[in-house]
Amino acid sequence: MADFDTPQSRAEAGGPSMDPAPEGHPTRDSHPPPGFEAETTNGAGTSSGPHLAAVDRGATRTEPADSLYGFEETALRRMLENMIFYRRFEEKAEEGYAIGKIGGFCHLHIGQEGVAEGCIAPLRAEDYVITAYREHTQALAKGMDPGAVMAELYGREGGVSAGNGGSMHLFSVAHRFMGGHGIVGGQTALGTGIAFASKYRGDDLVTLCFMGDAAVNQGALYESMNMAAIWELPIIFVVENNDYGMGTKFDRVSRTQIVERSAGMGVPASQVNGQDVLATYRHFESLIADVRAGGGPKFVDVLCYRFKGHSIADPSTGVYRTKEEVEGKMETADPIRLLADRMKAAGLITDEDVDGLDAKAKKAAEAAADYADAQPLPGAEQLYANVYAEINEHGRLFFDGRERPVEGEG
Amino acid sequence: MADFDTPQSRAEAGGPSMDPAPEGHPTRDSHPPPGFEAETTNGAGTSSGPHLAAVDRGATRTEPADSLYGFEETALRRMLENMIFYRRFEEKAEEGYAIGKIGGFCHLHIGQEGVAEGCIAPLRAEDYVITAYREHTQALAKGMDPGAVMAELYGREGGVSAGNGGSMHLFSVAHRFMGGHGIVGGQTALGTGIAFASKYRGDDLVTLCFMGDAAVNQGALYESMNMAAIWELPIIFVVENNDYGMGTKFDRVSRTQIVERSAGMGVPASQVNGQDVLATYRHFESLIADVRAGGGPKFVDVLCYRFKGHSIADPSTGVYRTKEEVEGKMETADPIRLLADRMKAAGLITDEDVDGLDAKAKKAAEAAADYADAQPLPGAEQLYANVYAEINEHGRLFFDGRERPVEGEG
Amino acid sequence: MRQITYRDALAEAMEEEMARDESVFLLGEEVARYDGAYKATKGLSQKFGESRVVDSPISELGFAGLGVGAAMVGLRPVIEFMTFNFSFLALDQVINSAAKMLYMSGGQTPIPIVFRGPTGAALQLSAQHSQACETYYVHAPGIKLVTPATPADAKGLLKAAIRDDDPVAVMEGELLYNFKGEVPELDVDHVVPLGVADLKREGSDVSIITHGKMVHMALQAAGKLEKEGIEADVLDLRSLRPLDVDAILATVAKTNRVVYVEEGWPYAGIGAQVVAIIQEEAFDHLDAPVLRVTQADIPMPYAKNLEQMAKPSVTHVIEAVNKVLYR
Amino acid sequence: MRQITYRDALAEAMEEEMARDESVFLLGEEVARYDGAYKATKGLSQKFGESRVVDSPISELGFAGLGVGAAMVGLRPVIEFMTFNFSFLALDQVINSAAKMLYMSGGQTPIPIVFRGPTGAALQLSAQHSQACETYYVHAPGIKLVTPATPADAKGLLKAAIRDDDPVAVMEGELLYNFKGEVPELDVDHVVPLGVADLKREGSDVSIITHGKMVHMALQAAGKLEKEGIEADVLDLRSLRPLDVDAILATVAKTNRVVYVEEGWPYAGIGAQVVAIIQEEAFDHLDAPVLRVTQADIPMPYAKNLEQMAKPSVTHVIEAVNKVLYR
Ligand SMILES: Cc1ncc(C[n+]2csc(CCOP(=O)(O)OP(=O)(O)O)c2C)c(N)n1
Ligand SMILES: Cc1ncc(C[n+]2csc(CCOP(=O)(O)OP(=O)(O)O)c2C)c(N)n1
Ligand SMILES: [Mg+2]
Ligand SMILES: [Mg+2]
Repeated sequence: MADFDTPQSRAEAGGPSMDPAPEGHPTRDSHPPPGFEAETTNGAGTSSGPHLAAVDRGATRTEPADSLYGFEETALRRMLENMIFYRRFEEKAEEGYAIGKIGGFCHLHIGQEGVAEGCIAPLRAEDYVITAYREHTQALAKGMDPGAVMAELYGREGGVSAGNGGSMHLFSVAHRFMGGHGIVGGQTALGTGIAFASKYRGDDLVTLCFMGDAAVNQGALYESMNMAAIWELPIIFVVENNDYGMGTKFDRVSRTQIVERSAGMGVPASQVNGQDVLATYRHFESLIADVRAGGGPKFVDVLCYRFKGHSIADPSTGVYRTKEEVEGKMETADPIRLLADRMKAAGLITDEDVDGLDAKAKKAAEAAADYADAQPLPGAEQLYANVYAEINEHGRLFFDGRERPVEGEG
Repeated sequence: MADFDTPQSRAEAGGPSMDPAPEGHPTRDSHPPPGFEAETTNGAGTSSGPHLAAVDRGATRTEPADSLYGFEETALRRMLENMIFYRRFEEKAEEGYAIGKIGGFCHLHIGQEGVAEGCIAPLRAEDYVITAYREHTQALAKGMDPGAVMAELYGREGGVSAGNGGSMHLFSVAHRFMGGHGIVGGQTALGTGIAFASKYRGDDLVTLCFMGDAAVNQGALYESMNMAAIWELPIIFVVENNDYGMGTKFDRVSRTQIVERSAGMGVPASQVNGQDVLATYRHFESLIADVRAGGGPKFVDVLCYRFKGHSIADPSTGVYRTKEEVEGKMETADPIRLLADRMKAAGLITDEDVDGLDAKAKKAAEAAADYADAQPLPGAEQLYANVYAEINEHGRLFFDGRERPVEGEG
Repeated sequence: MRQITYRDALAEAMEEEMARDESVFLLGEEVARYDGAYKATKGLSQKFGESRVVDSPISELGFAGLGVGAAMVGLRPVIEFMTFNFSFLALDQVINSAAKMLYMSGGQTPIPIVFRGPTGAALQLSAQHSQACETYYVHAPGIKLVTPATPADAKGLLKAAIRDDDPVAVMEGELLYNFKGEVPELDVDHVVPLGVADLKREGSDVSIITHGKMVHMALQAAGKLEKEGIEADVLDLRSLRPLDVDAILATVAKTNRVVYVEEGWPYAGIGAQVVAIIQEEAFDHLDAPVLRVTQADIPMPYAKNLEQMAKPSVTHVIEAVNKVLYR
Repeated sequence: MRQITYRDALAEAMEEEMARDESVFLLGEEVARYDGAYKATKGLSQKFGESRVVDSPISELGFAGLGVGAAMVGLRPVIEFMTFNFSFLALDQVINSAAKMLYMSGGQTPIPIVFRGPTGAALQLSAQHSQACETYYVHAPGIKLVTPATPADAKGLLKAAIRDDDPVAVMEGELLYNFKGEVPELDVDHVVPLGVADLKREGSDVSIITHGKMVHMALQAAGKLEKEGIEADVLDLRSLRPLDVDAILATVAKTNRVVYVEEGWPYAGIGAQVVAIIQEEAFDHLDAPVLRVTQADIPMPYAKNLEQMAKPSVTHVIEAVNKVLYR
């Protein structure tokens, strides 16, 4: 069977020479790894006393560790195929970064593929997704073209954000993928606004708003959850809880568990093992249905693990976590392997099938990179093109005293 | 017995003609009054499941409605005397505002006197208090000179903030009264920093950080509580919960009760009836001892009620609450009357005694106003005096091109 | 023409635009049941209901961000900051989301949002409630900023701002809300385009350029100067971004002497930018340095006398004019 | 003299000041165990322990406010913003608390705090991570601001900032951290006072005035111009508030022609203020308008080529110099 663990050495290839990213970190951290090896731990509701009603105990589900959760073979295969592709796509991005085709910050989901697949697959195409800067796989899961996503990482004309955004700012309004935002926690208020619009218009769309575990320490989240609660907005706040914000383990910056964080605002909370894509899918399937039916906002602690460094330029281990911890996780909690193993156990797939999917994924990732590389750099006329949606008839909008290239001048 | 209900008409006298405060409000609000007529409801802890440990159940106390909570007569008399003085002092401020001696925004505690007295009296002189802009009585309770406080409201030289701050920014570092802050919620982070300094230095001081109920919707509070929790800072976050933020009843901007708001951060919560100064005193006495002994941060929902408008220029009733509600509260929940009645019932005081205290209070309030009025306006040399603590030897610090009056030039 | 207050002019603008376009909604503290802290949204919640006029919690960062999110998907939010002083809490969403997102997304997410409320000092509100906030909004490309000084401009510019496809800050003045002035009848679609300055008064000796509530002070100063035989052009910029540079250059070419008056602080203020433009683009027209009149470069004090000294005054303007005239 | 990196110079400054004064502590994201995202606090948590070098949650508003609170009672916090881009979230505490409190309290609460971290663009970090933040900090009185361009200034200015009794923002450059330069030996108490500009290069034809990392670009441009026979004064302001106006006026008096170079946006930028001062106080010395070179007035694009075009460049500086020389 294909090896889904990218070697660490490649991860540490680093970026271009004038790299703005942090240097390596000395080793003196030894916190225990997060305890989510247990299968699905969803439904661990929070809150209490006066607001038991707010706790979403309905989401509790107990399935055996090897359950296929009632999925049909084609669905299982599609999820497996998608996750393998996400992995290979991001490995391609790593390569692109190593050879200087991709610049700036570039954050990978490798190890966390189950989250995007499990959370987003149950959505309708018209539903909204908004995320932080670690969002390649969410963009792909929402149906965005891999070539166009890669072209964005390359900063090329055919990129999803026309090359203006880069890895951290993938956008495709056509796919209802509302970015790619770089200020930790900022997207929680934006997502709340998108959900507000759904309520305002009376449509039945759902907004998934992703954030990292470290983002729960931003005040913006509490203001957002409170507004979502009082106005009963159709939004799910999804914490992609990989237990670390850069080099800081969550228990160093919190006295509570993530899943407890929404209690004060009365937003029902639940927890799920994001390394188990099937559990995650089922969990979100029911939450999404609930929200779509007018059930109001939810908050989900999706336990997961990042196999790589914070960004491509960072080593995957360091003072904040040991090599053993990471290797242990890669061994026991790889979302791709977990699904493949279950499908094999159920006789639905063979090692050869997996290799076949993998070969296909590699090819598709290659194709995305080739597409990206074949795209030209953006033209100079783009420099001033999208600063304003409306250039007013009167008055000056730009004050740099430079000549502005216009369309066609390139 | 003296009448502690200031007539509404006086409250609505309004400010100077170019008054920046809001106009009157139409009437179409009819929410029920907050249900805290029941005596002490403290100890109604929050949180749950994984964090039961964080709930401060130790503070629970059940006393009969007419209990004197074991206080000695002199202590009871002092509290009564203080609260009567706060009331008369603020009525003087109202007068000062009506005749244009006080300007800007001026927010009264009338009706809420039990909070300052009950929370602050148990503190040591060296402990810190920091508050929002509605803080006259807290300043007085912390021992600040009434004349100097009134002079600040008047914007005079002898004012506690030298006339620079006004009603919203009373400061006296000597009394460990750290302001008077005007940005809703901003003081929660500042208070956390003061408590951080206590921990850093290893002293055993406690910081009381007051805020209004509407301030719990500011993200700053959650960031602050989280830091207080992880670093176990000696701070008590005190919500002076009068159920309204300007014209907005709390249940319109929250799905939960105040007392639930700290659960997500693991800060133990409790609730107390702030109209009952004795219950409040005992509650804070034990919390303060706990915090001083290293017990970490606390969060307290102090239920209270404001008898006046949001600021002096606002009417006391309007679209957001009925005249009946306010009158009912004045009848049943006046902290001064509640204490006086208990003391009378216990035979500790007569109506004549109360009248005597009241006459004394009126005289003292008068004296404060006289002192303030006798103070000169600040000298012109003060204009540029406290912008910087250090005027650097080199370079320009002020860019207005104006001449700066220096000390003595006035 | 009928005379109405600045406050009512704002309310009319919002009412008309809400009637015209269902995607327009209002959000802010006390805007619905309380009719706004300064009553600029008076009657609107009754007319349009509380789903279109929404009372928010005191969560500036959150509700500004919510507005930007709603704008991302095509709504046209009008966000009221009770005053812009409180919007420092929201500045991340204003700059990092509203101003930059259209660009970051390669043009996919226009943000047609309005942030409105009073800027600058009223009377004795002390340092935290008395700040002119223009610089913080205008520095970043991607935002537009207007500062109506009269009821007619309050209505016309707010309407233009709501219709504009970009984030527009509309900075009003607490002390202007009661100010009355002529505003076209209700059956006229009175829109004042962004980027057009208004020459409030003509004179050939000196140009007083200004914006916002300082327009009235400039006019007062010009009136006094007239008695001394000095005729001033008074140019109200009205819109700071887009900025009517042509109008600025025209008045400079005419008078060759300029004073800029603003209520905010000097360092990197609006005046600094206007001076930089003038000296660069009308260098040979200047007969004297451009002088700036601003508030004292200090946090605003509370005491009545100190506040008065700290604020720019007619006397300051006249002194500056005398200086540029070398009198 | 020994050569060390800008990064190590910062670390030395903090180490020395922490050793000297127990009330100095460091607080920010990743400053302790991770040694800082850019390693400016390398080794300090090991040396001083995690009670004096404190890893914070990602709560910019909260920890900036916490720092101000600690300063109110006499500690001397050094707050690291991982970059100043994130400090928009904290701006309320910077402006409304740190800058104004001493004044509001009538002089009772000096706030001896330092906010430090990188400002401006690095390489391809896109719009939200590439903003020069000087204007937002310098506009408000009550704050001071320095922008070291060299290792020696990084050390000397940071030390001065820590010792200063007021809030001081120290804005560094992501692309400067690896930059090496001479710094006096460890046994020298190397402090660079606030408010003193540094004339980096002398020439009598034109003055290039600048600050922060643009100093290096200005020097490069001056080198090229020299080959064409043009001699430039290059003045590094180093400190933007207090500002060394004397040094500015001196170079203007010498060359009569000025270009201001900054990496931020033009509208109400630092250059605008410097231009306003020059034209007001050295009007008769100017033989040409002062020109400003800034980044393009747009959010920073990601694409390598676009980013390059957007940033100010040596070519832009030379063009501007040629213009003020009417060549
Ligand atoms: C407001 C803000 N502060 C700091 C940063 C720098 N930063 C970028 S990612 C990050 C860690 C975030 O961790 P987490 O939320 O757990 O997401 P993850 O990277 O693990 O997916 C930090 C501190 C930022 N982008 N925005
Ligand atoms: C950040 C901010 N937003 C808005 C305001 C305007 N404002 C002043 S007081 C107030 C209501 C606060 O209510 P609460 O916290 O309950 O305190 P109370 O006035 O009842 O004591 C508002 C909205 C402000 N000062 N700061
Ligand atoms: Mg994380
Ligand atoms: Mg209240």
